[in-house]
Amino acid sequence: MLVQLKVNGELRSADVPAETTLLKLLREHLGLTGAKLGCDVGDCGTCTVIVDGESVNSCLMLAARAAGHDITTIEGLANANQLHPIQHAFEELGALQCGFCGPGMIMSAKHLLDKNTEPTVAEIRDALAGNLCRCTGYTKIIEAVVVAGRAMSSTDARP
Amino acid sequence: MIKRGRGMACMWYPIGFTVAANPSAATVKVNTDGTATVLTGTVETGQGALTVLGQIAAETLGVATDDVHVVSGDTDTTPMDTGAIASRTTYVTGNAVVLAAEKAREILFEAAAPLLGVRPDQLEARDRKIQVLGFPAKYVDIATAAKHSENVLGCPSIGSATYNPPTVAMDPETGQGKPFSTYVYATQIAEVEVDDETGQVEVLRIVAVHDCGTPINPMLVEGQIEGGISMGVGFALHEEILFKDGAQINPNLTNYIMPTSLDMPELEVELVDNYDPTGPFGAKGAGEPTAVPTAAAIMNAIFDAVGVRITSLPATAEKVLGGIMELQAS
Amino acid sequence: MHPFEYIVPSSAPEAVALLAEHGESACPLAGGTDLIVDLKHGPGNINLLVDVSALPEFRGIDETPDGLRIGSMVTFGEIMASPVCRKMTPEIVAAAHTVGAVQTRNLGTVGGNLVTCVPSADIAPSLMVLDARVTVIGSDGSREMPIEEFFVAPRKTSLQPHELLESILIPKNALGKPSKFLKFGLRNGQALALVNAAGSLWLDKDGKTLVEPRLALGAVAPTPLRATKTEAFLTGKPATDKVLAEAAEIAVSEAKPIDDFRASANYRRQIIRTFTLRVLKRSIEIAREV
Amino acid sequence: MATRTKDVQTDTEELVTATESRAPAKQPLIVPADQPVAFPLQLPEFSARLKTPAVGQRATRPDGRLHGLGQTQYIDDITFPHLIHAKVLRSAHPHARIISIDMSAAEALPGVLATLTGKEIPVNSFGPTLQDQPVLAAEVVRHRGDGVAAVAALTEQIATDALELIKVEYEPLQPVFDPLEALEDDSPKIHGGDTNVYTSKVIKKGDVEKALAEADHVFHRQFQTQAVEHVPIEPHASIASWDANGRVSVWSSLGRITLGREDLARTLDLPQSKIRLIGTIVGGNFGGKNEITNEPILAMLSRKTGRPVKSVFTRGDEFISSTIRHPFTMDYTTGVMNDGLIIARKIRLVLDGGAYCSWTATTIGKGSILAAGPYNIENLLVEAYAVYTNKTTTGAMRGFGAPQVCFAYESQMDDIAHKLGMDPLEIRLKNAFTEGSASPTSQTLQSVAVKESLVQASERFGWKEWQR
Repeated sequence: MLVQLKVNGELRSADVPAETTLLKLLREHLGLTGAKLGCDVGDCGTCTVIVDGESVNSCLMLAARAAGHDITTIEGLANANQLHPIQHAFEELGALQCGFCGPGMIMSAKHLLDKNTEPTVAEIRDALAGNLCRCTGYTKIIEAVVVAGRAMSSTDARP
Repeated sequence: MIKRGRGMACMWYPIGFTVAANPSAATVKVNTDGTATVLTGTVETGQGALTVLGQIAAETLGVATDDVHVVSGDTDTTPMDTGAIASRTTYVTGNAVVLAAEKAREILFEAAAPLLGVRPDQLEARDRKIQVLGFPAKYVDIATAAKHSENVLGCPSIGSATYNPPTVAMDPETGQGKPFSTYVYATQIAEVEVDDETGQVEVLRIVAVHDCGTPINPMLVEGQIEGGISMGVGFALHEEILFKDGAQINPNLTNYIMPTSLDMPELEVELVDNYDPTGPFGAKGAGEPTAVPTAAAIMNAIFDAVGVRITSLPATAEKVLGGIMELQAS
Repeated sequence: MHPFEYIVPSSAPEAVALLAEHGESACPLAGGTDLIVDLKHGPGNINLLVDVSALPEFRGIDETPDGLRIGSMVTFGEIMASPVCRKMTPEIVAAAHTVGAVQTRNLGTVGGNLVTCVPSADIAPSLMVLDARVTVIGSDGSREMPIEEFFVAPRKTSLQPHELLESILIPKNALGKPSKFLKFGLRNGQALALVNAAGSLWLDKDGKTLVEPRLALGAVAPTPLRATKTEAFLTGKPATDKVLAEAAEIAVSEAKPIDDFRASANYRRQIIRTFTLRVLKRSIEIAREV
Repeated sequence: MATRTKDVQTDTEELVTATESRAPAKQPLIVPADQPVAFPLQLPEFSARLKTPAVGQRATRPDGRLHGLGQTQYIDDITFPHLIHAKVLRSAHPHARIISIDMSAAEALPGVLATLTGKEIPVNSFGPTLQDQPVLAAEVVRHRGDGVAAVAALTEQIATDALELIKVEYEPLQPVFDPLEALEDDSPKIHGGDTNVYTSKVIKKGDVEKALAEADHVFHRQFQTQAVEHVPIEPHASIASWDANGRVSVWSSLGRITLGREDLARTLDLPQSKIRLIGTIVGGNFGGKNEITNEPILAMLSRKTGRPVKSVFTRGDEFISSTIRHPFTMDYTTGVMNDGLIIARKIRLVLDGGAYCSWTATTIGKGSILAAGPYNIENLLVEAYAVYTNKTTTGAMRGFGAPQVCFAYESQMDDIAHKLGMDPLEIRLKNAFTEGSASPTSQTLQSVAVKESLVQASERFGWKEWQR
């Protein structure tokens, strides 16, 4: 079936079988390999993308359902001028080690910070609980989300 | 009722493999603009090998981390390496990188010495320059020396070396010998809360103080420690592959319970000031030992909180409550 | 996944008709957090997915003259964000918060959780203690029932093959009722329930007599369990430690927990005892605060 | 956590302050649809990377930016024209003889391009110490994770479907799951011979029996640890492509490519020059990705089909057919004087090795050497045995036996302190190694920092002031 959707602001379409997940569509048909396959059942969160402003496990969502919706993937965060503040903070604070959880983790962080740039540590932990990381103990990730939130709020405050 | 307790555990851990093959080789090439390329057969598995090896090469050559590019992980181009295993990369591959970079630097010194009118052994590499020891104003840029060596003297500034830690085989009867070149040490202290009506253990915080010799990159060492502790927390409280008739019954991340962000305590990480003369710039290693004392510290904290000595891991809530009820009964 | 077709019907009656037409080879798709996983590992006997998740009849959180109506396709994330739910049914919000993680809560729906009908369905107990009723629609029109009648057996509801869960109603008189939900899982994040417990009650004007006490337990019986014997015992009794302790024992006797790799039945019974006490005590505290 | 965040002065904070003062126009965070770019054109330079001397700097990672942008290429992100997919059928039994394998129905499935069984692999064994593990089991399966046959097909789904069409006839053999039972004389011998013990280690120093007899107190306890999985978030993945010159290129999530190439050369019976092994950024290893798994299988399937072949472990494969941590059964007997001085320690370790040796030699070595803890103990006896069982193969995992023995020696340390009424910190300081201490193998230790770490951690924690 033909699936048309908006990915990172671009209108994209692909002819895929109905059983294709959004993750498979992104990775195998649209060449967007940022979202990863880690467990394929919604446990690890490394496939996290944002659909119409809400984070979802793209391994659990059919591509067909995403048709007509607005998808943001990790590839859509940086712009021509700069890294997204979350990417900037994650890199600077060494929040990613092997990096495999990174794209999903950053999308979950974005989902949180887009709604609240000054979350408490407890809120950050809650927001990231769907993204498993085996390398970092989540410590530097949480620090990076705090720092990114500060950067985002001051960005938002600009005239 | 919620009961609070604290527990400590210390440990020691060796760097690299026992007597078995443990070598690493490295090649360091200085480019004609003074930057450098390192070839290593190890693999970046998230531990930060590319960064640390780059910093070690940069230090030896007197340049900045950003001046060094590290090429890894291709048997067609990179030299032998025992691999990203056994907390050996910083120490073993790092020593190989130092030796290789020193050879490349030696070529630069040979080229620079006549330009500066001194002997090569009167030179040092610092701040992207080859300068005369004690006379930093007298120098040539590394780029100049590299170009001169390569283009005029016909000698590319490339060094290659292998390092294999010196060990003494263990006696098969008594185990006596020198199985490892060096060891690291650490202490972790855990503070927990135990719900004495459910047996649930909440780890509130862990203080971790580790020795890794010189931290080549303190941020990466902290990352190793924090990640190791998370594995230790899982090992202590939740993680267990269960078998029935030889078949795993929980081979998925729904039922194999590893820590999420909500399950990790607050971590306070410090490094011991230490220096190992046998390591690259005094460094030893950091990967594995970070996961070693966590479970023991948590078990001692549970004992301190409710008097239950856990003798088999993991300390599930059911096991802890069982211990509490046994104590109450006796 | 094995091949199937995917249809988005434009109305609930159309969805019902499609399901009736295709019988067992068709399956309604809600949030998909369980179904897609099942399809990935299943035998390939589903040929048609009818996506009901966006049907307007199944959406929305609305205050009606009868109470609070929650559309079956409302996601857990929407429950948590709903000012009405946060104000009137905070323990349903609390229960929604314990489901999976943010991403699964943004996909998963209240109706999907109930229809999947696993004993550990997190949202069930907090609905049951507020006397929730469910409306289902099918080829023969719609019917309504108390939520506990909806659960028949593990993974089996009272839905006919052509029927769909339309909405859940929290009756007006249960809104604002003092209540508490607690989940016991093996870890804090993304936990599956080992035991779920929810309680609700009013206190009489005397400040101690229990009125309309409710207790529901999850993951301790073949379906989410309304502890009716415990409720009957508590009704009209004073809220004393002794009464509550006795109630906890009755709750334990009502539950039928199993031994499995997650925990023993005996341990589950201890948690039921503790959690029954805790949800009742907390409900009483809340009742005294108001 | 929160306090530490405040302590870290970051370039980000400088950036924020700087941008505030300059107040540039607000930048859109998402690239407009008409300006797709793959990466930012103005890249931040983090100052620590630019400083000399390089050692000691909190330098950011060169791979970190690509991780954050989602641009790091892990194996599963790599694709090739005509790439096909392989799946491996796992054993239906924990212990059985394979009577026959019938691949005909699988081969007949449309979309299946090639199949493979163990008999077709040139040298069907591997392992870092003992080469006791088959690439695909050909005669006997020894645990449920053993592969018995493989299929390459146009899609993963077809390959998965084809596995169900493979008919394997087994003759079940008596299994043994408990390592202590496996030690018994009458237990089934998993690899033949007269014992399931495949590696052992002894460390002996002083006279442990005499010292135990002289000790004021003797403590004994048995400790046990469980099997755990590495859980790299990236499952094992590899691609093999056999070219027209007879040279095979393998992309793999392996952490040790030099020795991996040796394993490939051996199993495929090829000179090393004919093999190129490429290790990309690995999405988590922790010891679990230090052995070849499907690489020789993919190479053979690529040779058969002339196409690049990929396989990615499912999460289930990751658990059952990669290695796991050794469960230990540990008996600790420790002799202590009234003042808390430990004079003797006798330790027996039994390692549940699972079906194959893998990295057990290293695990038993480190486990034994470290077993007594970082303490000066004059009289010591450590005896360790690794024993085969019909369960998942145990191998390298972060700490190689050290987390297991540390759990035992440090738990017992607190038992001793409790009994003697000593502070846990004091008893450790009393017995801990110092510079120049002799290790259990009589190695003179240098750059020792046990006491330093104990004191520093206690101060940071507030051990002395701590109140319940």
